[in-house]
Amino acid sequence: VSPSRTETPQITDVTVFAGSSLTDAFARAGDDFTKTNTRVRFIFNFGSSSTLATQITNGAPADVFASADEANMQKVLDAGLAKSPRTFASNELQIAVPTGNPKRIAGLADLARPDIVLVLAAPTVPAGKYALEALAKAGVTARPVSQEVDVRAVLNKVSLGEADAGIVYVTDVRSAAARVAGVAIPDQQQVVARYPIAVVKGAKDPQLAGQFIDYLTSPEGQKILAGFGFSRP
Amino acid sequence: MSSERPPALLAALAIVGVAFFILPLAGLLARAPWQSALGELTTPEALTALRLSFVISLAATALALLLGVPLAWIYARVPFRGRDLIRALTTLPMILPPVVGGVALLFAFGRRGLFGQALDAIGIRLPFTTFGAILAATFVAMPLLVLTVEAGLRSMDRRYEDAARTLGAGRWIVFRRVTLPLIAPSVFAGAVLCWARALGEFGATITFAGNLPGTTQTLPLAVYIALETRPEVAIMLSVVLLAVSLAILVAMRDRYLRAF
Amino acid sequence: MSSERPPALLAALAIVGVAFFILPLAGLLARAPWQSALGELTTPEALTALRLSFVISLAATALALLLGVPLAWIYARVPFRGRDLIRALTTLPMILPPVVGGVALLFAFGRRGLFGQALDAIGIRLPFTTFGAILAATFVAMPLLVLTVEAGLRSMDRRYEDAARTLGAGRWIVFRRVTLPLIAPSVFAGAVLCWARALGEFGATITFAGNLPGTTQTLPLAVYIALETRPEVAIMLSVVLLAVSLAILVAMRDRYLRAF
Amino acid sequence: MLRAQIAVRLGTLDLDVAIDVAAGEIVAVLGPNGAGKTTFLRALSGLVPLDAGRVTLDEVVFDDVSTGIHLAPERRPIGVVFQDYLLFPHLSALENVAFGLRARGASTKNARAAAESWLDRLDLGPYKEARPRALSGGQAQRVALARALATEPRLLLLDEPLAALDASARGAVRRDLRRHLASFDGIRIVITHDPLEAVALADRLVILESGRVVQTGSPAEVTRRPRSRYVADLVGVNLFRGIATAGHVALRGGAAIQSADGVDGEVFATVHPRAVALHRARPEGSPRNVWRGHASALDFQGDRVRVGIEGEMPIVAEVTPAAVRELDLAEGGEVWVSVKATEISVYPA
Amino acid sequence: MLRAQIAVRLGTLDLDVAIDVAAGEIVAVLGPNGAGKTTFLRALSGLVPLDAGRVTLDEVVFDDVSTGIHLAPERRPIGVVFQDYLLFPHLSALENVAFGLRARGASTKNARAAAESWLDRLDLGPYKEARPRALSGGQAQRVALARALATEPRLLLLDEPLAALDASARGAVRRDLRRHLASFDGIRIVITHDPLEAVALADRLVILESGRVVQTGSPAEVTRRPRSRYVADLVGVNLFRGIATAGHVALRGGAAIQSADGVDGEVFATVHPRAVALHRARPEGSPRNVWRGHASALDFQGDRVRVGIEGEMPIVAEVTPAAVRELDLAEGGEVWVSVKATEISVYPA
Ligand SMILES: Nc1ncnc2c1ncn2[C@@H]1O[C@H](COP(=O)(O)OP(=O)(O)OP(=O)(O)O)[C@@H](O)[C@H]1O
Ligand SMILES: Nc1ncnc2c1ncn2[C@@H]1O[C@H](COP(=O)(O)OP(=O)(O)OP(=O)(O)O)[C@@H](O)[C@H]1O
Ligand SMILES: [Mg+2]
Ligand SMILES: [Mg+2]
Repeated sequence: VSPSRTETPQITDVTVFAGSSLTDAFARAGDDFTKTNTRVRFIFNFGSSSTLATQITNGAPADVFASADEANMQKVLDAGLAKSPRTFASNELQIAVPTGNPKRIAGLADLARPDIVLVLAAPTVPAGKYALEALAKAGVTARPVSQEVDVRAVLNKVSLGEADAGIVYVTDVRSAAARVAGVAIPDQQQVVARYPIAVVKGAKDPQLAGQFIDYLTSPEGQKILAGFGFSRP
Repeated sequence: MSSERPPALLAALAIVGVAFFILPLAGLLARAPWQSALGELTTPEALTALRLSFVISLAATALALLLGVPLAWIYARVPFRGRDLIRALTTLPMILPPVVGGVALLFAFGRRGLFGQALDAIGIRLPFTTFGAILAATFVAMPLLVLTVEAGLRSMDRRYEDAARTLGAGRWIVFRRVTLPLIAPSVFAGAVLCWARALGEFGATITFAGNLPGTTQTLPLAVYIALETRPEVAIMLSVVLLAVSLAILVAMRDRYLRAF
Repeated sequence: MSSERPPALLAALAIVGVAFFILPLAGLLARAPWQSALGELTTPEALTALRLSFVISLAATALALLLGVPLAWIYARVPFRGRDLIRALTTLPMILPPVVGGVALLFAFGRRGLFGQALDAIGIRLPFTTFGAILAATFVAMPLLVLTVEAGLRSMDRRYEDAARTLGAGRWIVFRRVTLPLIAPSVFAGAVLCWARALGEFGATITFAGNLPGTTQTLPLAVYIALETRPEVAIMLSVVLLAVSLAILVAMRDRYLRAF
Repeated sequence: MLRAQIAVRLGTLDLDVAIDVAAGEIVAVLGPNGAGKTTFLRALSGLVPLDAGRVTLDEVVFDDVSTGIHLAPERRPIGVVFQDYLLFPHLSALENVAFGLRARGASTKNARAAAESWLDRLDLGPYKEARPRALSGGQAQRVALARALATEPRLLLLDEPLAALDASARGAVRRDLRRHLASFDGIRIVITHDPLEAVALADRLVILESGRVVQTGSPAEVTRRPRSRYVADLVGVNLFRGIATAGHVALRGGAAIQSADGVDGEVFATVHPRAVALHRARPEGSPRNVWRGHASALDFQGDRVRVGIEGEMPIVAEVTPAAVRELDLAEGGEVWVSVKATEISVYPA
Repeated sequence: MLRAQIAVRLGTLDLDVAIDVAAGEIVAVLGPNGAGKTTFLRALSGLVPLDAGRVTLDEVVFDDVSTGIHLAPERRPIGVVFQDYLLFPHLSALENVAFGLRARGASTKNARAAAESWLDRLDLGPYKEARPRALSGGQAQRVALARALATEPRLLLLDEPLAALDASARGAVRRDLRRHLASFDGIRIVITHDPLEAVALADRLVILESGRVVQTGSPAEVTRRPRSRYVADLVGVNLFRGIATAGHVALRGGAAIQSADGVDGEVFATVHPRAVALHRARPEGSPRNVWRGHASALDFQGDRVRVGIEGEMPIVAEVTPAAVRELDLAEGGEVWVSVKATEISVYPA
């Protein structure tokens, strides 16, 4: 350590493992947080929530874990590597259609039309499971041509015109607004995904990590998240 | 002559090399949840995915052999302007992140693709079909075959081809009866590499062909999806994939790799 | 002798082969959002990722050469019990879906892994370091080199080695001054394949080494993350990756592929 | 009838050869290492492109650089035995021999039968199924010969086809070759280093040196009147060059000899080593050419010894081992040399 | 001193050879194709493992199967010229020759200098930088020779080292080899098919047939008393085997001949073709051996013709072309044969 380092205020690294759908929102939130906490530098490790959970249970040096679903957070809790997670955001479903909605899809019921090429996420991934629940609530039996591995793949198929419709999160439609349009799903058919966050055991500065979680759930944090399409917890 | 004691340094490096491969595989086996997840493996879905994996990877290898061996021959034998560029282009699908490769395939052969629009017009759709999955696997795996075969062609003694021609063999007979047998070890190595890559292929397939059980859901896709929610099942599926592949690789032995 | 007119069938197949590679790449270029996303490419993050990609892929290739060439030599030359099995094991990392490969690496070299615990005890941590990313790339890419080099070794005329030994050259000199130069085209082809695969590597890296900008975030990882929210940036990043790789591949030309 | 005008540049070689070969003729091509013999043969086969020239066989144009005609090697009715055999390593001896027949459209069965009979004829019966790797050098060469003969070519090109054959097989194979020649009117061009072979096998010799034909003619002509040091060495005679005036030949080196032949002007002169007599003291009597020298090299060849003599006129003498003992010859020892004028043959250069 | 007992089985070959070679001796190994000569040489080099036997050179044990000793080829002080040269294709001629010196620890500079002088000595000056691909067959063989000689081995193994050399170079290289031999006491074993070469070069001949030594001795001994058809063919004499009783030799085929030699029991009998006289009618006078036959093959060899005679006692005669004309000899024609008893040499089998 060079002597000059001691003159500037000590910088603390906070390593945040977060689901990749949070990439842009957390980058913005991190910037905002460091405006008031200049001693903090964020290191983000974005990836699929399951990869992150596997990394953490195998000893990865994470301070904070923000999962895009509750199951992967549960794995970390089960391994005794985190306690008392807090839900800091939630997400709702929307039907994604190509810009201009050429097939004139108005709601879930249209997804059963034979002229519609429909893609969903696989039933084992959260978005797919929620989509099936929503379709069930609407009493619709749909036949997807593909059960995509994740929401992004669903969105890709729609934005490239390979599929006429897919069921994704509101945040996804928002981030791809240039290429797809969203068709809202009414509240009675809606399914809500929850995003839990927790401090990981062994964090270098658990207090600072906790402050970031507090910030996310604070009004300022929620405002930034809302800007990317997330709903309140 | 056929057996040899290796130089010590070589042997030491080789042992490190083997260990580097074996340790992770051992880790996988050690941590695999044998009891709890064994039941998942014999589900019809897993078996279908396994079968589909082999169908698709073998078909991709066949297609790569059909197109790739001629391509390698041209690269090795016919000097033409821009050959270096074209050869380099052929290597790029390996460098392209597979998911982007899938996007590129959609741009070319998708419903709105450069070439796909024409196909769509005559009622041929490639995405979301088994054939689409084969194309995706071929796209990422064929470069391996092309480069390996080209190296083989370049290091063979071409005077055997001269001798064959003075015996009245036209180019095609020379190719089939002299060139191909002489580079058999390289073709075989290239085919194994290509098959292995196609078998493990996932990113381009999911993007171009989607993931529909029984049609395009290969075992790596099933693994990937399982990883999301039930990693222990994913690991067990991978172990199955490895076990079957291992059996095949061992069965083939070094029969075709053997020189004369 | 060096130039040749190809048989018609070969030429036709080769053209289909080239088209199959070029169409998707053309699609990618045609649809790339040149204007809107151009600015994203010169961000420090993108440049860092690009640089890191080359550092990691080249280091992985060097490591693969160091360990893989000896391994190939042993496979080709030293018959021992279980050789077929070990060779097959070496091929498996290609078949393993890369994400599972990353998990396997964590099981082996992670802080709680079979071997990683010992490493951790002496203060060496591999996951989430650049060296870890190199290891992940080597793990998936080295099999390509091993198999290609083995094929080269098997098709070379071993009597040149005999001749060298009667001239007083020990095994090591024979290896370095006769064997290696004679199989240079195969070694080169294997290294190119290995480098390309390492450059495109993504699944094992993100799992084993994480996605830390400046340390382990290679361009493919940046592409993956960008695909989530800004696909046009992802595509532009891929195009940059391709352009740079293409330049390198063309620059190397077929110099080292050339036979004597 | 083969008419070949061939010009090829390759590395340090500048080959420029024109020869015509009549139907049924056997031509032996001789020349020092690197003269371009193999390259000439590859050019005839169509494996090396011509820089200039024209090759036709019985009205069929093989090559014509001026009109851009180039017949592919596989369409030429030729058979080639390569200097290093080039047997296909992945095929058995039998399959190697059958290859040409198969390539020219014979059924597998017929091709195999014909190949078997060729192998039997060349005493290779037990090696039919052997791979080239498991053949000895001579066996490989015989398989290569069978392979080239099997397609019954109109033009057979042999690059030292008997070099690796053992002495007993060589005679038999040579007779076979001759017999085979008699049975049809194909042309054979044989490259060989063995002058005996050339003389025994060929109707005509072509001597190639540094890419040029320096002499051509029947074996007897070439043997009698060598026109270059290489040919003289080949034939085993002493060759001199000089200017003759009424039997007196002024040699290039400065010495002079007397001959009984009456040729004037630029001439070659040859002396057979047997005609060179050696003496311990200056000999008296009839020989017109007498001079002194030093024995420089003694080469024992069975019942004869070749003695190189250095001096104002270097020459090789052939004497019996007994004579060597009598003369007490040793390398460097002084010796008197005499040659009768009638033993010196002189002809225009 | 080399002591070699070698037993190797390889494919159809069953090699079992024991020879001792004294320091400084040159041994020529002759034998038909496939006799096992190359395999013998590879076994001496350590490239083929022995099934049984022991090889020592000057007290150094190369191989001893009973005690499991096997000295690696690179640790044997040997030089080998391979039948197909095996020049390293990626190295220039110069680098090929320097290879052995470098491998044995010489500096690059010294190795290159020594290699250059070897290449110059073998007239390869202009081809120093040429790759083997760009060398002619004979040039390649000379480079191989230089490569093997350059390391100054104690045991030099040459597999037909002069086969591809042209007639003029051959004499020079042969002399060089001999000279080089004189300069140190290494052992040379030369495989050759050329009996002249063997006689000129070697102190002792070893005749190998089907993996066994059938005869060994000085060139003169072997030439005078061949003990197998192969050797007889090599030397160019007629060989018969039979049982002698007081000058009467009952041959195996049923015929009989009279000889002047007084050996009894199982014998070989030889007749030089020159000693075989041919006649149009039954000859009168002294010859004790007279019989009738048919001319089966005429082989023109320069100024002599070899005529094969079929009949109750097949024999080869050597006559002048003039005699052929006089006798009006044609293949199949009837002819009378006579051999003087004094021309038949008989010795114990
Ligand atoms: N690797 C091998 N596998 C099987 N058989 C072999 C092998 N090497 C040699 N042989 C057999 O051993 C016999 C002797 O071969 P070798 O090369 O020693 O003969 P040679 O005396 O050198 O003949 P040539 O004069 O024709 O060169 C041959 O019949 C050959 O088929
Ligand atoms: N591919 C090539 N590249 C460069 N030079 C070559 C090539 N082929 C042959 N040469 C040169 O041409 C010359 C003649 O070669 P060629 O093989 O025709 O000789 P040759 O008369 O057959 O000799 P030999 O009796 O030794 O076989 C040689 O000096 C050789 O170096
Ligand atoms: Mg030649
Ligand atoms: Mg041999």
